[in-house]
Amino acid sequence: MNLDDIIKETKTFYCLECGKCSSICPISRYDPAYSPRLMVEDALLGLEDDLVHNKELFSCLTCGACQPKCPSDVNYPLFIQKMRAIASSNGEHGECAHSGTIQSLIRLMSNPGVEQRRLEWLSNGYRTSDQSEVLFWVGCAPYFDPIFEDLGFKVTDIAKASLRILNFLGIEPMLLPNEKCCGHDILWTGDLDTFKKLAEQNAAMIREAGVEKIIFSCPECYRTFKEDYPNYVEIDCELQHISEFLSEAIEKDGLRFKESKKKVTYHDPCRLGRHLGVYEPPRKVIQAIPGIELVEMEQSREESLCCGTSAFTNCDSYSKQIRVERLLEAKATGADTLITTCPKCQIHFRCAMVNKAEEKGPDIEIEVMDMVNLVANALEGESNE
Amino acid sequence: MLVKTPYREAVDVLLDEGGETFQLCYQCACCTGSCPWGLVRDFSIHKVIHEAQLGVVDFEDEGIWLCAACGACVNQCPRGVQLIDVVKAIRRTVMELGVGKAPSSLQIALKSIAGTGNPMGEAEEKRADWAKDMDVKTFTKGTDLLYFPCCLPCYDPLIKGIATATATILNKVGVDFGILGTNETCCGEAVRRAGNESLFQSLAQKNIATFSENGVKQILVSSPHCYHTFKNEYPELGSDSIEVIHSTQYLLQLIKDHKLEFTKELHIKVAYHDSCYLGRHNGIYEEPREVLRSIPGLELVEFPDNREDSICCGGGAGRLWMDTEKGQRFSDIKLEQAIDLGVEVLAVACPYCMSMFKDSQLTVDKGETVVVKDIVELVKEAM
Amino acid sequence: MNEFEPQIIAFACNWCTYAAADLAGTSRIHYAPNVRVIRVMCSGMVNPIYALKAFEGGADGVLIAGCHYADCHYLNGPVKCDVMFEKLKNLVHTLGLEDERLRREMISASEGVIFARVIDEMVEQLKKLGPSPIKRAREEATV
Amino acid sequence: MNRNEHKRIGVYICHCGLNIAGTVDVEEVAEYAANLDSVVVSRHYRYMCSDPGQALIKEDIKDLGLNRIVVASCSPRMHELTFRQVCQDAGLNPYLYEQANIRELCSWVHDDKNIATEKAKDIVRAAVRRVYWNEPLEVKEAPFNPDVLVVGGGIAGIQASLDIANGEHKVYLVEREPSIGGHMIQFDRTFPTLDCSECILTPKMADVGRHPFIELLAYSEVEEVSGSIGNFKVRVRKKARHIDESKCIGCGVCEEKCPWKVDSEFEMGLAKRKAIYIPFAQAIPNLATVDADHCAFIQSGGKKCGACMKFCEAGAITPETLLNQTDQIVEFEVGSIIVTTGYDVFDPSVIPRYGYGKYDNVITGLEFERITCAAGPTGGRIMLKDGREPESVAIIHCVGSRDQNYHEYCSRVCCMYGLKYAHLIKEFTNAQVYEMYIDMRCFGEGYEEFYKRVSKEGVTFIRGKVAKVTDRAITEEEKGKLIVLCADTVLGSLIRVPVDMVILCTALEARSDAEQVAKIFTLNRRTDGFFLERHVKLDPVATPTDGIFIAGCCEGPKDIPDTVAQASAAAAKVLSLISKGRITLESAVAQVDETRCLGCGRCEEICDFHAPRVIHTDGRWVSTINETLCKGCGACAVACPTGAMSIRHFTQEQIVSMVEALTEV
Repeated sequence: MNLDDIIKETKTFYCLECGKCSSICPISRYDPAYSPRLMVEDALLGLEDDLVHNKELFSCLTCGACQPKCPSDVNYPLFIQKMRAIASSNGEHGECAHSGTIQSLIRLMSNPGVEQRRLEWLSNGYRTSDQSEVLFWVGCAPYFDPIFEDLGFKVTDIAKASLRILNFLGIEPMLLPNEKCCGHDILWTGDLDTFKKLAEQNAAMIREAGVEKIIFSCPECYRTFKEDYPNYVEIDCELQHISEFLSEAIEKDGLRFKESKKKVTYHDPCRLGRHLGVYEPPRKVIQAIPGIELVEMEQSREESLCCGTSAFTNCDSYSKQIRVERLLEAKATGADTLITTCPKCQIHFRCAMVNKAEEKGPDIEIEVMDMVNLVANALEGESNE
Repeated sequence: MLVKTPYREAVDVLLDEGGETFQLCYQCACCTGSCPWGLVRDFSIHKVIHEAQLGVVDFEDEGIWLCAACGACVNQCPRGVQLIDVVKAIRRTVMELGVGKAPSSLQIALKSIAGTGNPMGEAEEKRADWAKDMDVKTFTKGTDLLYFPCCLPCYDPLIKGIATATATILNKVGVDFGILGTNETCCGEAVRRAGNESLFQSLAQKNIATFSENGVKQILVSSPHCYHTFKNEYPELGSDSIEVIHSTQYLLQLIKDHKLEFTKELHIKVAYHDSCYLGRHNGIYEEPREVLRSIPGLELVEFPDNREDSICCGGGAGRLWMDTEKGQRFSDIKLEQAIDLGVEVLAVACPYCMSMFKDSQLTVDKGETVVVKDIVELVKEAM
Repeated sequence: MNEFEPQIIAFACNWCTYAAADLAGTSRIHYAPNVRVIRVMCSGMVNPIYALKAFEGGADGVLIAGCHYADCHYLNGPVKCDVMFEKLKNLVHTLGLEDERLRREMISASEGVIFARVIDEMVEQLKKLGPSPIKRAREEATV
Repeated sequence: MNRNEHKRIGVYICHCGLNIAGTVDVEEVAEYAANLDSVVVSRHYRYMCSDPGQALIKEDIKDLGLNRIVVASCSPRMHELTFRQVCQDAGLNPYLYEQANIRELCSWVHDDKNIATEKAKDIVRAAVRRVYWNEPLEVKEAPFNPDVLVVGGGIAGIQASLDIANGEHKVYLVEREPSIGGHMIQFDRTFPTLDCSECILTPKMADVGRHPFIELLAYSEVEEVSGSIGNFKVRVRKKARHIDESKCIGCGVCEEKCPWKVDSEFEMGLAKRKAIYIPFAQAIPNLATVDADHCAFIQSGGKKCGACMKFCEAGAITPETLLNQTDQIVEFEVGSIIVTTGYDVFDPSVIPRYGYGKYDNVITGLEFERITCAAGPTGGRIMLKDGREPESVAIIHCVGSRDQNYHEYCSRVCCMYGLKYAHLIKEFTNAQVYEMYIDMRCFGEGYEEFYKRVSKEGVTFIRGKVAKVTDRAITEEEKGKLIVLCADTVLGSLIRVPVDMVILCTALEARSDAEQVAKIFTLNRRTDGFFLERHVKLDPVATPTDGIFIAGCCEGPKDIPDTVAQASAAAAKVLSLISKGRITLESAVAQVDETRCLGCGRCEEICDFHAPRVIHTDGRWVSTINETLCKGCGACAVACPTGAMSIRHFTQEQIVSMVEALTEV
């Protein structure tokens, strides 16, 4: 795909250069060198080379904040996704956080020879089945646990909580022992080949499994399956984020929770919110827990501020400032806990709070928790974890 | 003057036989200085070591049969020379390569062991006779504790007391134990030190096999020699992990757990003789003393040289079976010291020591005034 | 098909293990030729990505070797390396690679013999394991 | 870095005579290298390190405009600096050079030519790929603080301090005891010349006391050292003497009047001192010190005694000084440090066989030194505990030395001081003297001659390690004596020697607090506990920590001549640093990309040298590196989550480029 196709597909040529995007863009707010408008302009001027080698190309959070504001509905995130593909084929990969460990793991996973041991976190307390019609998509948690051990939480706890909930509702889901990364981060850093390999292998395994429904606890996997896989592979089963699944369960099956006194605020992950328009289900679930008071942050739903990084690339002082802003916003609500539905948002928030230096920054300490953990702790007859 | 020339081949042989540490020796002779033979005759073990270094060991010389493996020298050696192993290597060379000749008394004992599994050449089927009129069952799978008496208590009427006393105590306390009886054979510790490696190997393998067939987990031994070889040598030969306990350790545990209560007081003055294989070889100095002290009324006194410095009875490494001429027996010295201490009882914790002292009693004058008893016998009396 | 020759990437700390490798050289101690040494200043400098990159490239084994705790030129490098290595081991394990493919050693400047022995041992083990799954899959893809 | 810079790489394969060419087909490797990306020229030559070899590179750099150089030869640990210099001479930044080790890592450890050649190609390929990413680094310098800290006021510390101070450089000499002098001032005479220790040492001590360039901090201990070569920060605790140092004239009246007696450390407990005391007559500084634990006035909170105050005419002792004087903290900065903390004497009571502590007349060498000293507790009379003169004395060598149960090493001085004792006993008594030794080690100037002299004086030498000292007599003449039992290896028979006095030639061992000291000064210790020199042969007084040196017995047992030589050597090392006046900083150190930094402080936490610091600049918290502190170990770069932190010359790009070069199929 070349620049012109991208311009067509993402309707970039409609751009009026009004600059609304740049004015709303959280990166631009802190990094004067970055402007979506100028990127688009370069594209329209056909300055492919400048674009490809512009490191700011990888600064974009693809959070989509600009999209709703765009009078001509330019799909800027997609524009970036495609441009990065070109960039990466030109040897540009952006500044990968964590030394690129995560991208490397994904590439390794994409190798068909790799047979993982990714379910060792699964203790016998949880009921799963190979016959189930429901597949629970674990995501990269087993790899995140060691990488983010210093953040004071286990990402696999999100998967565990999800399983507790499903089991509680009498569902014994299937887990893929050799589930491979959905490819989200590699797609958004432009490595299409690896992405295709992953998509194909996952699709094959899912077909093999013959399930009817896949439940996700990670919005990025969810988005990737919904929006990106169809361009490469065919997966015909129902896809659901666990928040959607739960709000259904509350409505239809009258799922009820025990009381837990807490004042919380909810952070919309970009993938779940702006990318897929899932705003209400998580809120409904949270509010279904008696005793919980949900307060909104100043910027929420369509206006929600991104957690500051995506695809583990160009994590820098600007993204830190965004996180600080978001966490201060959360504290401003007077909530005790910041609830999110995305493991990566939680990782980025917790990471922002790490402060081992003598010279301390602003106080941004607040409890961060995934919705499923909140819910799992409120399950009737289950002891709190 | 006799001129000697270093002989590399001989050195290599001794290295192969496992004497390698002689190479570390820097001839300070503190081994000779601490050797008990110094009390009774000329014997320069450091010379033997140096001869090994040069490969000019005189394999004909009786000297190489003197060492009783008491370990006094090893304990002090500043260079970590394992003198006992060096002597063992020399003796092996004699036995295996037939250079020189082992003392006939030793050869006889070894033959008996090879034939009947015990040094006295008594019949194998008699091995369990000591327990005939006692209620002692044969060890079978599932029995908690194996009691392994050692050859002497099994056959020697003078020493049988150790076995019977042990069995009596175990019964009184109500321990689930058994013996292998005719299936058991000499542990081979002394055989090995005496230089007959092949015989030791076959004995060891036989015992190891018997142990694992019967699923032995715990062995109670009366002899520090069995203790040493079971604990430190059998594992290298592939025995399963078995807990080895010496009677004195076991008794102390029983006392501490209040499983064993004393009912009588023994108003006697007792001196305890540290067995080399319990003490220097395995660092067990206090358990026997604690057991003795816990016996009501008993007064424990110490030999002038005790614990690390204790003088050997002279019965180790096959010396038990070799003749030691009068005036050169360590056990005589030790017994005389006991008499000087004015004790009624000389307490031991080793069948070999007991055997040596019982012999000395016959020759040392006033020897009969002191009774030689194993600690288990004293404990039994006080129960 | 001739015998499989494993490919080992070794990260060696400048002060100890690399010096040990030099010593093995100066004392002409022969060992398996399958290792390629990359010199780092300290084992605590080795980033997990280096090993992962090696595996990506199809290396059959990775060795990370540095000073013993007491000898570190930078006081605590080995301790830091241990921490990193735990993480790395965990990741490689989850990926399903055999644990033997990743090895941590402490080899001091005087231990040329040990360096040679470690390499030979590792080559032996890897020959038993066969090529890394990554390499295998790649080869299958090409044929 | 400038990605668009056009890389022009030159590769040079060294034959090293046949060392490499014997097993590696150097021509083939050279041809192979020629075809690698960005390689402009690839040559092979017999000896690259030779002048013509070096010239070859220089010419190519000039003629072909090379901007990256790779030499495939021996280990970089051998010649990296040589070839970096070559680049520099040719106007190329030395860090644009990379060495491929195809000798130690290849030709010397393989014999199959094909295999070796293939391996060599890989190694060269990796080096070429890496050098592509190498970046020029500037060589930085920092000013060097000429002041010096010397720790320990024994002969080593005294010598080093004087050598440096005489060059008119400021020296802080810190001594933990009330007076300098160390062990040497406790000695009576010194072997082999027998000149009295006091006579030769006290003048030096006096020099230290009044030297305008020496600031003496006695009765003080170094608590913390931070910083690095050229700029150390030092914190010293000056312990309270409970007297006014400015007023005390050291007249000693207070000590006379003080009624409270305590064992004298200086006299090895063979005599008493008072609760307020001057350790010995020629103490420097000559000041009284109050032993608070034994001072009745202090213990009673000012209710009891106070004799010293009444009699102190100088008014140096007041209730204020006694009750309220506290330790004070002194802080200063130096550029270099010499550690001369000395040794402890081995405690022979851990060898019960020798009866030390059990028999009155079994004594250690140091105790005997005090006994023979004219100024000592017996006024120099060699006597037994009961005051009798000994008729016979045994001197036992290697007590705690050359013995794997205690110390495996030889203490190096015992043979000679043992001989010295023998001589003194012969000179001042009629006693028969026996030396029980294993080997006589008399290696120094005049030592062997002294051995001969002592033999002539009729001392009996018995070769054998003593097995036991006992008082159990078996013959009449043994009664009431100590019997020394050992085997005479020469006679090949046991010997029992009845004597009145046994002197144990006790080992020298590392200070009991060597571990803490090592921590404070970031020193390493050998397995024997002494401090480790940077190189045992070629750098014996330097330590792994730049700017910190060691001398004397803290580095290992040695006699006075060696100690003094080492002290002067350390002083010379320091003086050369001072005269240069600048320090070259490690160039391959950490660097921070501020835009990528989160200011999380993980780097700050993991660094043992306090090089990274998070600071607050224009609204962001970002890390910065103090390059004088950074050693370039790279731990921070691993800890950094974003990659903002990297190590110059060992960047992820550079290392990964090698991994890729080596693994690509």
